[in-house]
Amino acid sequence: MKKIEAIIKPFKLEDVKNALNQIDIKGLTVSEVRGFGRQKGHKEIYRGAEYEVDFISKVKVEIMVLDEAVDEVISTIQEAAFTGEIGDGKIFILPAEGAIRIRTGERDKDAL
Amino acid sequence: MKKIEAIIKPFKLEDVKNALNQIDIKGLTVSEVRGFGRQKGHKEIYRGAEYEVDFISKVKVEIMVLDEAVDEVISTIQEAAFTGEIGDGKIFILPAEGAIRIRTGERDKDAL
Amino acid sequence: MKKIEAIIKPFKLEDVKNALNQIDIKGLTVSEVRGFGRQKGHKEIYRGAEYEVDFISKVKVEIMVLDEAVDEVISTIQEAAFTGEIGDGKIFILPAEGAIRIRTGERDKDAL
Amino acid sequence: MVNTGDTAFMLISAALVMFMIPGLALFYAGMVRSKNVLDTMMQSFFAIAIVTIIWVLIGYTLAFGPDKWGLIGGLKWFGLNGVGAAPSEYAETIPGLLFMIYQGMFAMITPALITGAFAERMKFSAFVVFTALWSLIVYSPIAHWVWGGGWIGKMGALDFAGGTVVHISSGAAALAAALVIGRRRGYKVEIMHPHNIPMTMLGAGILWFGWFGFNAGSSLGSGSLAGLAFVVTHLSAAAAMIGWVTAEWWKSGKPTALGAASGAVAGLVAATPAAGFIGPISAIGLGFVAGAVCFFAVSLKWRLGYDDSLDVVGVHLVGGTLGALATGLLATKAVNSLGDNGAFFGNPALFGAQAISVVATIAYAFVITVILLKVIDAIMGLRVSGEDEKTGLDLSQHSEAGYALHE
Amino acid sequence: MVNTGDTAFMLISAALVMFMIPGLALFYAGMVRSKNVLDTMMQSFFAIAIVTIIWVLIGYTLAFGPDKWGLIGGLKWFGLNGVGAAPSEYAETIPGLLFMIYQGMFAMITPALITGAFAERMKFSAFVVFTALWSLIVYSPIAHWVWGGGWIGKMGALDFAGGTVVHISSGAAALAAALVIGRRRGYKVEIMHPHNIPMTMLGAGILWFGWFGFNAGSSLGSGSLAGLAFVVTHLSAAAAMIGWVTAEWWKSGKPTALGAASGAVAGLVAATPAAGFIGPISAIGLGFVAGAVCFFAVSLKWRLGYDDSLDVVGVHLVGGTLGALATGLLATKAVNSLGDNGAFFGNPALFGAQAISVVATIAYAFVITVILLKVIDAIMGLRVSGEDEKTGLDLSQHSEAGYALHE
Amino acid sequence: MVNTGDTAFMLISAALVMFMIPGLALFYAGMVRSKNVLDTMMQSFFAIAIVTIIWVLIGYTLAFGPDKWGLIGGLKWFGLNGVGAAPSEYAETIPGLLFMIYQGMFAMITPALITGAFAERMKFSAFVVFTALWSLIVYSPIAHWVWGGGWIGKMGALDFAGGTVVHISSGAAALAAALVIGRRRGYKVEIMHPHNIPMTMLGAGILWFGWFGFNAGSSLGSGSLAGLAFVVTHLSAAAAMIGWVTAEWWKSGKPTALGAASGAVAGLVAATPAAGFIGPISAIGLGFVAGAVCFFAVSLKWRLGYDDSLDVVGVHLVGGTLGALATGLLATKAVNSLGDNGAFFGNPALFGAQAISVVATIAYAFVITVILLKVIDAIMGLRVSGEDEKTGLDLSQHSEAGYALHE
Ligand SMILES: Nc1ncnc2c1ncn2[C@@H]1O[C@H](COP(=O)(O)OP(=O)(O)O)[C@@H](O)[C@H]1O
Ligand SMILES: Nc1ncnc2c1ncn2[C@@H]1O[C@H](COP(=O)(O)OP(=O)(O)O)[C@@H](O)[C@H]1O
Ligand SMILES: Nc1ncnc2c1ncn2[C@@H]1O[C@H](COP(=O)(O)OP(=O)(O)O)[C@@H](O)[C@H]1O
Repeated sequence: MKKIEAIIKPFKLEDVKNALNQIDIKGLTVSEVRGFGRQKGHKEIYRGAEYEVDFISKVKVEIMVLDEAVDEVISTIQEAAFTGEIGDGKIFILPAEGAIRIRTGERDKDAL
Repeated sequence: MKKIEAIIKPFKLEDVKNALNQIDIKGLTVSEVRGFGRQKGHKEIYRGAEYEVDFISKVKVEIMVLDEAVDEVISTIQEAAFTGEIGDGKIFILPAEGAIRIRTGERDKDAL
Repeated sequence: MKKIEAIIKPFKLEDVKNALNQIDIKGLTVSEVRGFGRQKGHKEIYRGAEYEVDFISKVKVEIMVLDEAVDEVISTIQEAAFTGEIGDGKIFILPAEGAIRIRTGERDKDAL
Repeated sequence: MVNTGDTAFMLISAALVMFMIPGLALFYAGMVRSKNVLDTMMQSFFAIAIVTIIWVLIGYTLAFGPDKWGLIGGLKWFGLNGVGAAPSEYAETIPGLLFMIYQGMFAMITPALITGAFAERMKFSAFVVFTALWSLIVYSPIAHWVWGGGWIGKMGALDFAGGTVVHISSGAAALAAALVIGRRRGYKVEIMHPHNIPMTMLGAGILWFGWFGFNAGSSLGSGSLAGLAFVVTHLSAAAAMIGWVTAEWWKSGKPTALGAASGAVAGLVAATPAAGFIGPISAIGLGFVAGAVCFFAVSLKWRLGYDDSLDVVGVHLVGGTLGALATGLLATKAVNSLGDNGAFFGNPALFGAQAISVVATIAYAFVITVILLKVIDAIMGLRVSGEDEKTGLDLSQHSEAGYALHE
Repeated sequence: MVNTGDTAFMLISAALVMFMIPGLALFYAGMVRSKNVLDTMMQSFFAIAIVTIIWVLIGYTLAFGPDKWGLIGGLKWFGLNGVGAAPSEYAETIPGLLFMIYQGMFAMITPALITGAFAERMKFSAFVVFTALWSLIVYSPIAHWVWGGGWIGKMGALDFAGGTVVHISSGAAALAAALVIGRRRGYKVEIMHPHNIPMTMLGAGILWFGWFGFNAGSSLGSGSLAGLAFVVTHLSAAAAMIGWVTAEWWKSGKPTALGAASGAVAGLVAATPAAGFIGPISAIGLGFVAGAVCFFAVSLKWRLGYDDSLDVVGVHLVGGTLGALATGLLATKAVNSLGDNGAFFGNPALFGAQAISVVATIAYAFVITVILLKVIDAIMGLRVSGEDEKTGLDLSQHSEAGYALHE
Repeated sequence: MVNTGDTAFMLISAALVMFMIPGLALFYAGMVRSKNVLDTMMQSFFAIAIVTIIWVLIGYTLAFGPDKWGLIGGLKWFGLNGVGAAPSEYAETIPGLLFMIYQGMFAMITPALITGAFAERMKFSAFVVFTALWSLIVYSPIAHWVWGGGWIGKMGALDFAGGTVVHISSGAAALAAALVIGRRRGYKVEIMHPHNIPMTMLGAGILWFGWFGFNAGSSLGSGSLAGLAFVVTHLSAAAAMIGWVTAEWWKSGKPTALGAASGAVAGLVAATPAAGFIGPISAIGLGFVAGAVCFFAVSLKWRLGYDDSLDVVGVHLVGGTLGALATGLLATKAVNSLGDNGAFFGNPALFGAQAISVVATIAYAFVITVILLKVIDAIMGLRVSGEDEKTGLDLSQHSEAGYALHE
């Protein structure tokens, strides 16, 4: 079992969710984050004082998947989140050891 | 050492925190997330236009624990977060390699 | 490859980011969290009713790094986030298996 | 004859009272959890809509039409028939229609005040039915008793701007509602933080501003009496802010912003019956006491166990009662020769009349509200399901979310 | 001669109309995504600034200066030359400067209304140029036609407070703007939730409050006519809230808070041309119909495919047209002897005049707006780049973020 | 004799000035970090409470009581003794109580303005003591000098609505406070973003609206002079918005929403001393210059190194000084025969009087504020601990959080 974490542009969330849905991913968890990376930040101005703000709004998508689904999930996200511009984001793969569905106590494969 | 991540219903957070407290878990970290899963979303209506919104407010609880505590933590969360309805959430178990307390530099077991 | 997660005090974020920058960390992801730990919470009062609130605003910083950079990253964060008071936070180390840059499809080392 | 100065002041006063209702919506909505913010606001907004229609069609004539047995107004002005440019007997220097709509604003805000008691759990449909009926069966009669030529006014009790008519009636109804509908899920277990206190403070600011139209406007014209009512209102609010904050600073160790806002509102409530009848220094005393007393009153709910979500009882019932009784003590013809003297100025009879008016209003409003809610509950259900309550009323009752994900 | 009561009322009315513009800013800003909240607000604020200067320098005299051919005012009052303490011919009991600034507030809010149509995608610089020119070329002439001695007024068409001048003109311009500038990226694909509905409701509350200055103030003095306009305005808004919410409850199964706020605004719009000419019961009917019709009108954009971001067409063009035509039916000298009778009161000619005024205003505002925008587009570009639109206009146009990270 | 029109206008004007204070609370609170939002708002709210009580008991008579040596008012009206329905000598057509409370609103907002300088770090208890004493020792005397029969008024200096009394006094006190209390932790290191700019813009909108009561109301009656002051106020604000935004567009490359809001306030400040004395075209010039100059003035703090958190110095001290001096240039009896001519109209002496009044006010307010703060610091401490400052003042001073977790 793996945990996939994707950091994407916020306006791509609907696309990514729909694409994952089509490959039968039934669950995922999303959160608002701010990213710092190659994509350059922006200037903010408050009463004449200028600030270079490095952080950019991003969305983090977390998905627990079985090992065999990892490649498909990754390529699906990659495609759906792609714009070709700097700051499209990253996909990280982490090992995971188990999952439990609270409602039923089902474990691992059955819990997803 | 493991990292436990639980996605639960927001109104269960107090219960889960208190239950974990009672089994002597001394630290945890919480964040607001939006989940997509079997629990069906809801309709939203803005000026007559209807939208099916798939995302539901959830809370993510993250806890670093020693291997020996994993089972107890899991069953405690499971019990405290349980309502029996779809959308009660998941518990994920991830391997972890270490922890450091910033203030003291203590490591691993001593850092939790 | 490792994933470093640091839970720090919010007002230390700028310092941590700048310090990481100086050791050539080119990307990281930040989110708002609430922590529960040894640092005691605070009292809140609403119309005479007093509540003990255990959760404290923290910031979570997530950084994917190559194995060889782990130690430097950790000590950098430790130094930059340090105030010496309870609640300075934690650094967690998790194993990671890969990273992909969405824009280019580059993998692992090249994706960071 | 219509006087342009009086009319100018009353036009703006009517607008100010109307503006209090969105102010109230904010005041209340800031104190609920974010999942109920829209339902809470919408109850106040929709109270405007419902009561406006009822008022112009029938409520006005029931309240201000020719007196029947001291209890209710006749149907002479049904559908505003005969209400127009000519001044009414109630206010001889402003157009009749203006008097009607000014009074209508009071009729609208009163049921909106009650909504704080059952916030976060009442079905919206039940709220609509309740508000319509309550306005007809509770508000109009009480307004008639006090201002429309009914028995309370005849008895000589004073209520300058609605201590009994508006605040005691809504406060007593709130107590009834909190008891009938029951506590929110998780009451006393979960922490139910106000989700946005700046919103509540803005609401308090708007209420304060609008209250000048409410109280000074109740002199029904521009002049010295309006000036007095304006000053009494402001002083009472300021002193009550200090009273509340001092009490809580002493009791809990901290002066709070929510306390400051709540105290100001308590002082405005207490000033309402008294505004045109007492002097400025009395107003400071009244306000300070009202602030401190209401602070202690709101904590009663924790001991007595009912869940009046946003403290309508502690602020409006208690503050209104205090103000009405204080009027019986502090009123003086020295400031308003058309008023009366209170007990402190040699006329204990006024205090008696005030006490009777308070008791009668509480009893009537409480009993009828209980009956009304029980009937509505039996027919259509008062309360949302447990699942809907947990989800929040914004999604479950309105399919809306107050706030969207940041983008 | 200056009358203190009339002047008092008009001073406050002018202030109230000005306050509507920040109200509008909130009303609109709550409905956009958080990344565009400041740009949306700033467009309304900056419309005040731009139009104020243009109005006092030249706009006022173009609108209210001595009539030339029924089409435009002469330059007599250029730079406010000769406009001072003495009353103008338009309002003989208030200072001339006050009449000028009161009318100026209408001139300011009108282009601010249009901004809802092109929200979330127009370049700020293009907005500035557009607003300045539109005010001169579209607003001033139409105001002259209707109120300044021009052909529409002479024809006998009635517009009490700006149904054609303000709402139809801005609504027609909004349609033009939505068509010329094109849809937002992601329109119909992404969900574009209002980011903060409580903000929109507060905006609606402020608008309602200010609208009393707008409509009752349009009687240009304090008295019975102002009272009537006040009542008609309020009743129409309340009834329209019910109309809209009822329609959506029936259609989508839920009564929404955004619907209540939108309905109220629709009712205020519809009341605008009619306020001083129709009776209270007519106002209820007009409001209810306006609420329901505007509810259905806003959904037209989905079918017709244009992206009028915040429904200026559905609310202001449709609501204003409805109100203007209804005035041709419901007006009656029984409530205002200086008005006229409509078709329902034996004078179908009025309906004809109203219809002509509506059509002329729509045609003129639409055509000139299209031309203006095309020219501006050719010279400096109307629309931000795709990247800037995705980033949001707050960062890309203003280098600001509406909300900071919680600390 | 009391005139209903004048009284109507002054009642509403008093209410409008009161409404400015919640507006100011929002204006300021939007600019602080979210952890300090409630403390910031509460300082403004509590200034109302404290100053109200002090004003009615003693402040009013110190300011407006019978003149003693040109420096202070006598105690004749201590505790409002003798202040009632009868007009005072200051305003012969409105009730004496109304003049008292109208002036009281000015006394309240002035110390509230100062709070922007020490926002995010002052102990609430120290703030309470400071505000009470400042009102007595600084505000009342200066008000007496200018308006109460004191030396500045006698010298012939003009201050229509409080350029010196309100804005220069609070601005000079703000500079003193920023210097004495020292910088916020992390000043110039951390980015201290405004946490909610829409809140600040709403605050600016309310301020603008209320300012009509402030400036036009300062004519103390309804009529042409009020009309002039209204127009001058509005034009100056609009022009200043353009001035500020143009300056920053040119300097930083972007027009900002916060700049628009700030510019408007700067223009309102600058108009305050001048409102009833200059013509409309002068107002546009004054406003434009004030907007641009204040834009550059706020950036001075970065160079000079003091931390005036919310730019009270740059906006109120600089804007007020500019307005007061400009009055010495631009005033003309052509618009107000009871005023005077300025240097541009042949009377350079007025400019001299204005300059003296500015310098005296700055010197007095600055010096006394420094002393006051040093004494308070010595006795009870001015500043919260470093830990409390990091945690935020809402939690540390009030045990409250402005915003709760989304639910
Ligand atoms: N090493 C990293 N660890 C964690 N998050 C990262 C890392 N590098 C980048 N990110 C996240 O990915 C986002 C996109 O990265 P960026 O370098 O801007 O563009 P790109 O993905 O096109 O190379 C960043 O905003 C940040 O949130
Ligand atoms: N594969 C997954 N990866 C990550 N999060 C998931 C996954 N599946 C479900 N979740 C999270 O768990 C929540 C509950 O899941 P859901 O399927 O709705 O109900 P249940 O837990 O009762 O099966 C979801 O809202 C989502 O946040
Ligand atoms: N076991 C844990 N798992 C996850 N997060 C933790 C854990 N323990 C502490 N934390 C996080 O670290 C923060 C700081 O911990 P705390 O015990 O208060 O202070 P310190 O780090 O100085 O020991 C907490 O607020 C919480 O967010």
